[in-house]
Amino acid sequence: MTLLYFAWVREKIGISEESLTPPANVRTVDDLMTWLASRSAGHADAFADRKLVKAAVDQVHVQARADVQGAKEVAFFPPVTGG
Amino acid sequence: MTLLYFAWVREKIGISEESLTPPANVRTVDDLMTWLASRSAGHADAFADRKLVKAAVDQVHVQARADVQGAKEVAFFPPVTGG
Amino acid sequence: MPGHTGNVRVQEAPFDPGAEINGFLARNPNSGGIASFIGQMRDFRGTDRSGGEKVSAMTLEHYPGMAEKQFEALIADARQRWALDDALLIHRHGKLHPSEAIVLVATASAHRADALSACEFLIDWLKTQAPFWKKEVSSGGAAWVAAQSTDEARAKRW
Amino acid sequence: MPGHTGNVRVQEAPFDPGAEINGFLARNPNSGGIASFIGQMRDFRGTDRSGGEKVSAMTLEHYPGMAEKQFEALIADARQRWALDDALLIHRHGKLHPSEAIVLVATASAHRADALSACEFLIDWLKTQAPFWKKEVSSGGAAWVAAQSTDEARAKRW
Repeated sequence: MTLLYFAWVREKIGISEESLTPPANVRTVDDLMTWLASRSAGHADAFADRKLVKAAVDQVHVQARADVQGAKEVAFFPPVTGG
Repeated sequence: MTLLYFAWVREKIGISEESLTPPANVRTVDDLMTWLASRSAGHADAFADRKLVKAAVDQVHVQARADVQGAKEVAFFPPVTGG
Repeated sequence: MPGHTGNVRVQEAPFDPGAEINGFLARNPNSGGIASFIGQMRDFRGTDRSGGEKVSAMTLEHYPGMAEKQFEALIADARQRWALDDALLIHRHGKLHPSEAIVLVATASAHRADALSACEFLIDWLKTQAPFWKKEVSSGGAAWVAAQSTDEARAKRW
Repeated sequence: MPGHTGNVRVQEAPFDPGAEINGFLARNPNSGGIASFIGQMRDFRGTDRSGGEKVSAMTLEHYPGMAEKQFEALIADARQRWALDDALLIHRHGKLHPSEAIVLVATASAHRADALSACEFLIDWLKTQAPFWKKEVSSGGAAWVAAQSTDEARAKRW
């Protein structure tokens, strides 16, 4: 699974992209955030307040309860501010 | 008083502008239409269906009951179709 | 103060919509949002839509003096209702050819909602208040365009 | 069929809003109404509004691939809701300077109401759905711009 991080999520984690294989018990976006938060101080910082972090699975916006099993690309980022 | 006519009102009357002094009993736009309609076949034709004719007194849109006494310029025209 | 000169133009000559919008952007460098509406004469020559005659040209009659005055009044009204930095209204008169711009409305604001609403308000009211009359020339002759009741209804929403 | 090529561009290079609008007009000669919205980076250098630091530059981070996909989805949604002849979305990324255009939305329709509503819908939804993040650089340092709850509320209206 490719993990992508943008804006301050990227800055806190310290990298923009990583390739990981989450354990089988990681089923949802929320599970994935819990698991990622355990991987480094930067990850923990980025996911400290999950209400501030949005997610996209295979380039489609999703809620925290969305399934990530079988996903190729999961992205985490703050609320968007384009336009 | 300067009378101005636009679009098919102008075409029916046959002139775009005339200078007239209405009698004292012409108080409103509606009175003015009645008086003008008596002046020629073209005028009568233009004001045959008054619901179709709009008016402006001194370049401000007005209703048929509006006062024309003291007006310098009164214009008659169909509903506008610009833009 | 920006926005109080050159806000209204009624002209016979064609104008370049993109150049006008760029000029409007340049004179409003502090406005985050610029909304615009362009009305153009549809080109019916090549693609005859839904029956009817092909319109080859159009004449726009107008009431000189009142047209400009009405535009100024509409802009003043829009400024009362929304936080506008600037507004621009350009309207052609005389003979028009297919694909030429007839009207341009542009509004500038720090807030996009204000720019968008004011732009819509101006074109809606212009359609029912600005003293212009379209006559279409087709192979079947020339005919005055009838006013649309939907225009009246849209303007009344504001 | 018009409108199905070149509807979405996400680019680092500056673009010329007026030239883009003229190109959009040229490719839609049968559309009577063209609505557009331009978001530009406000020039805070000369006129420091309402306190805060002067913003000298901005960086727009984006999610390549998803950005284009999201724009295509928004246009497809707009086409379902309104009678659109065409739509165009251009969005910058990377480093921006004051008074440069960030985003352009343009819509074309035979009916001005459809063009205006679709334009507003697209910019409203783009603000809450398009994966872009603004970082402002001022004399006080660099800071990510916070999302506005009013944007979320505006988008939900549709």
